[in-house]
Amino acid sequence: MRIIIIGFGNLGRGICRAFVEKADFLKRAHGLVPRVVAVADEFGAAVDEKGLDLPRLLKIAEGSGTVVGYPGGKRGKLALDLIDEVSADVVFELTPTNIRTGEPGLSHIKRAMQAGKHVITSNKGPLVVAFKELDALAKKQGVEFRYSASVGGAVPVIGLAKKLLSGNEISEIRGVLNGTTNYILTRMSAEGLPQEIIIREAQELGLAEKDPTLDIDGIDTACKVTILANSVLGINAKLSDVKVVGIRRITPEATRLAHEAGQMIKLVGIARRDRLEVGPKLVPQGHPLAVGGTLNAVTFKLDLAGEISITGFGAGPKETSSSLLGDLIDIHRTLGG
Amino acid sequence: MRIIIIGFGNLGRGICRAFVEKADFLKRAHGLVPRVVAVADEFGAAVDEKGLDLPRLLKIAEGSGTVVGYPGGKRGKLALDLIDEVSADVVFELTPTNIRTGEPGLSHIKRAMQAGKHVITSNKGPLVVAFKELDALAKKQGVEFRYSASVGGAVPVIGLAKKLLSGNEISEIRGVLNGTTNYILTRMSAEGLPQEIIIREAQELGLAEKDPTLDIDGIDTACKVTILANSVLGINAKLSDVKVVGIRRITPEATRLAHEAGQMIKLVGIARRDRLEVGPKLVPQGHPLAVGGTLNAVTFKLDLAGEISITGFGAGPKETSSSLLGDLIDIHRTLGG
Amino acid sequence: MLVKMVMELEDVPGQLLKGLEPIARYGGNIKSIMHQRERKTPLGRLPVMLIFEVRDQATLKRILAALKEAGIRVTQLGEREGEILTTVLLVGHIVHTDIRHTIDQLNAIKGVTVSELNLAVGSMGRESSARMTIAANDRELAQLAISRLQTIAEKKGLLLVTSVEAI
Amino acid sequence: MLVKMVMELEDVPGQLLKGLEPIARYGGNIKSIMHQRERKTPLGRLPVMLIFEVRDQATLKRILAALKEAGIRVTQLGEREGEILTTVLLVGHIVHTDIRHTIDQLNAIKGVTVSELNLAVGSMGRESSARMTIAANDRELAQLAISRLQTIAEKKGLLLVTSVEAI
Repeated sequence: MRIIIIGFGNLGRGICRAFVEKADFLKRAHGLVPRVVAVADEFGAAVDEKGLDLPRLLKIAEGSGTVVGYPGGKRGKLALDLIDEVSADVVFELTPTNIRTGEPGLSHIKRAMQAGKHVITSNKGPLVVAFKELDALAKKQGVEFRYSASVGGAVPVIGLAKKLLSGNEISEIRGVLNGTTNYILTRMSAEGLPQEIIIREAQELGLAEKDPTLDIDGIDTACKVTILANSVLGINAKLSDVKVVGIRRITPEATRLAHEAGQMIKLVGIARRDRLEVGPKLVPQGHPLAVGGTLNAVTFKLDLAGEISITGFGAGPKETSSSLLGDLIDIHRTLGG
Repeated sequence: MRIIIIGFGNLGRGICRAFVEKADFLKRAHGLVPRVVAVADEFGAAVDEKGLDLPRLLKIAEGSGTVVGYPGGKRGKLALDLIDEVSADVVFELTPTNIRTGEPGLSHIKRAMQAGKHVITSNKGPLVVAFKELDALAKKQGVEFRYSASVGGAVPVIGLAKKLLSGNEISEIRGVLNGTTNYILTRMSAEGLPQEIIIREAQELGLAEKDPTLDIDGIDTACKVTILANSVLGINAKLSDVKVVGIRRITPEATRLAHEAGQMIKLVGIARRDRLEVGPKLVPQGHPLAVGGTLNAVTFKLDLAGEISITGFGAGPKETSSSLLGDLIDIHRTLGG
Repeated sequence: MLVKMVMELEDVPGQLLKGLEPIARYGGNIKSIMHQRERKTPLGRLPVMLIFEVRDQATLKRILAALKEAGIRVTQLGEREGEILTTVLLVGHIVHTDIRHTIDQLNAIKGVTVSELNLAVGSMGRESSARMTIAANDRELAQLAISRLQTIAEKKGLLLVTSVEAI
Repeated sequence: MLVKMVMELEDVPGQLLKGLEPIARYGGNIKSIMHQRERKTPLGRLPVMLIFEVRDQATLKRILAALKEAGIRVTQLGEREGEILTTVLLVGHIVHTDIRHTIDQLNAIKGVTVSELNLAVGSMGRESSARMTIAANDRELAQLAISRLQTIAEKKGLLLVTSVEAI
């Protein structure tokens, strides 16, 4: 399969590392030989229709911060042009998220679909801004559109709902969907430290962004709730439809009071047909959503199966590549290519 | 889709009830119109190539204990002949499990495949006795072979591993896979009652079989470990390869001693390439496998995603129909029929 | 509405099911079952203590009639009032915004009582936290209390943290 | 092998990471981090207490060298012996089969100690249960103790219940 990767940060590099390390496995288990023919970042692109030398590309990108230094690299080459010009089966859109405009991911995805290329993305922005439009465009163009990594990181939340629980009507999805806030709340509860100190340490450990506002204020979780509402519940929901409360006001005393009553405070996203909500909630110990550290957890309420819960790591480039790779294998299977 | 159902106990009736109650949903959401053209039980069969009247069939079967009373019903009709004679797309094999011979399910499944019919089963017997043979036969005949309901009940354990975590190499599967023993251990720990009393009550509540030996002695769990080893890990394992210890010797005092140390005793099945095992294990509270009541839980160890766990109800005709229906929808999607 | 009931069963298989079936039939939600095998009655019967939830008094009457019809002897029956316990947290300037008034507003609902309050006063300039346990006679009243509290919290600028299992 | 270490960091961003990186680089598995912000040193440095696991003494030396090179001051260092605690259950005729002998067999392994034993004697004719806590200096020794115990249990007809997290 010929692949174009747009965006070469942690996730782009992570999936390339997986291609390198798991080449034998992918061929043996799935008959899949991924060939990365072009990679674009904000500075330019590297292209080789015969397939880029990935170990070399990774070394160059890690050294210089861009792929432009790859032999024959094109400084200033625009991703949009690359998508049009390079022949490929699948485009990975892995640029940073902008939840207001969806750009630049939104334009990349549309252009790829218009060019008849399948799209795999982890980018919440385009999904939050234009889910319906992209879904319709993919159908119209007859291409596959996958976004497993956008919710739950390594936890296959969307696939579980759409592929494995397909016989059920889903009445509610509840989840701990943001690893950063879960890490903060877990440490607040365990150590009684104020939020600011834990946030600073989380930043030092690479567990929180430089600007953790989107996490702390519940916006990231609200984006995921919006995506689940659209993709799983089939509601045409917008981010502004989600009632959002973050964790900013949660104090160490509040976590202690909860703990004394056998409860934990978790930032929970809830998607139901009549209500989309994000807010801190009390979760009893032993409850499927009572997961610690950076773990994510999601519970589905179902008419046949009752309740199904799934737990795992919500972030990290290696973990997320599990979802990206799963999408690629699934497209490969679907097309039999 | 034209469907033959072999075996009309709790599960056969459960899936028919789901066909009736969810007819609108299945058509709207999946374009699926299941038409049950024949049902066989141990006494005979009911056949209508235009589709049986399911509410009527259910009423008759619940009243008389057999489908033979359905208009035109054929007393003494053999399932094997039915499979050959009636034109259909899919055969549901839902007869009782025999873990030594796999019969009668094994013959039913083979006959169906030979007749070019897809097979969906919940029956552990044939899978434990002849996994490799059946897998090969399905491939040779070009038919789909699905058995989601055989492990985990409503919890899509096999689908999760094979469809959603496909980019990962799975090094270990651990699970609480038997609801009956989990119910017994949960109540022993909570109430300090001896095993025999709880077993009797579980039998009265319909949570345990009249002969609960296969559950208590860990054989049911070992069957599931064997199926997971074959289907997920790709090992050609037999039931006799599993080292099995049941819960018979677990006393209320043992559960209390565990509880005092923040642990629960769970009957855990473990499948690794180098070891297949079933036995009572100490599980710390808060651990993904520390689920109570009749819940099942499974944890996968994965090279990319780290660890993914899934929890839900492992038994019950309604819950299990979630898996059976999921398999049917997936075949329908795969074939585009 | 929570009901506590002790029934006497003969010590033969099938009896427990016979006693539970009428409760299940009328939508009763069984919370706990306690056999007291060591405390057999002189007639050799087993007392079984049940706690279950039913919609209302009328439903309970139907269940009792069905048990009688099935020949099951009910020896104790108690409606457990105030037994739906809900825990919530409040964060904000709780004392300054008159916690007494907040509690009074809830206690004013018939069948609802604030049964416990734990206050952790924040350090200088910081917000305080409180854990409140609300006892209600049934699920609807508990829900009413929560939504009343939500309104009060919004008015007073407090953050209300409810249970994930609450609607 | 478990190591307890206190390092002093300057109170500026990035310092913690700088201190943790050498540990991670040599495969150290960090078990807990405790900042003690309220206990700044006179020079305004922050003491940070770490507990981490390393393969062996040689690895620890490499980590210490790397920390020194990075300009991190290590103020306390202790190897915590006997710190891998493993809980197991035994079910069977524990006393009759000479529990003292079982314990002695484990204690005979250098670096392994049976640190706790709770015995619940079964009612007449029934099997007894015991919870045993085994302290070992490292993971390998803990594993050795478990497999030794497995052999003893099999010989004595006892059921051994180990942790799901044990190999």
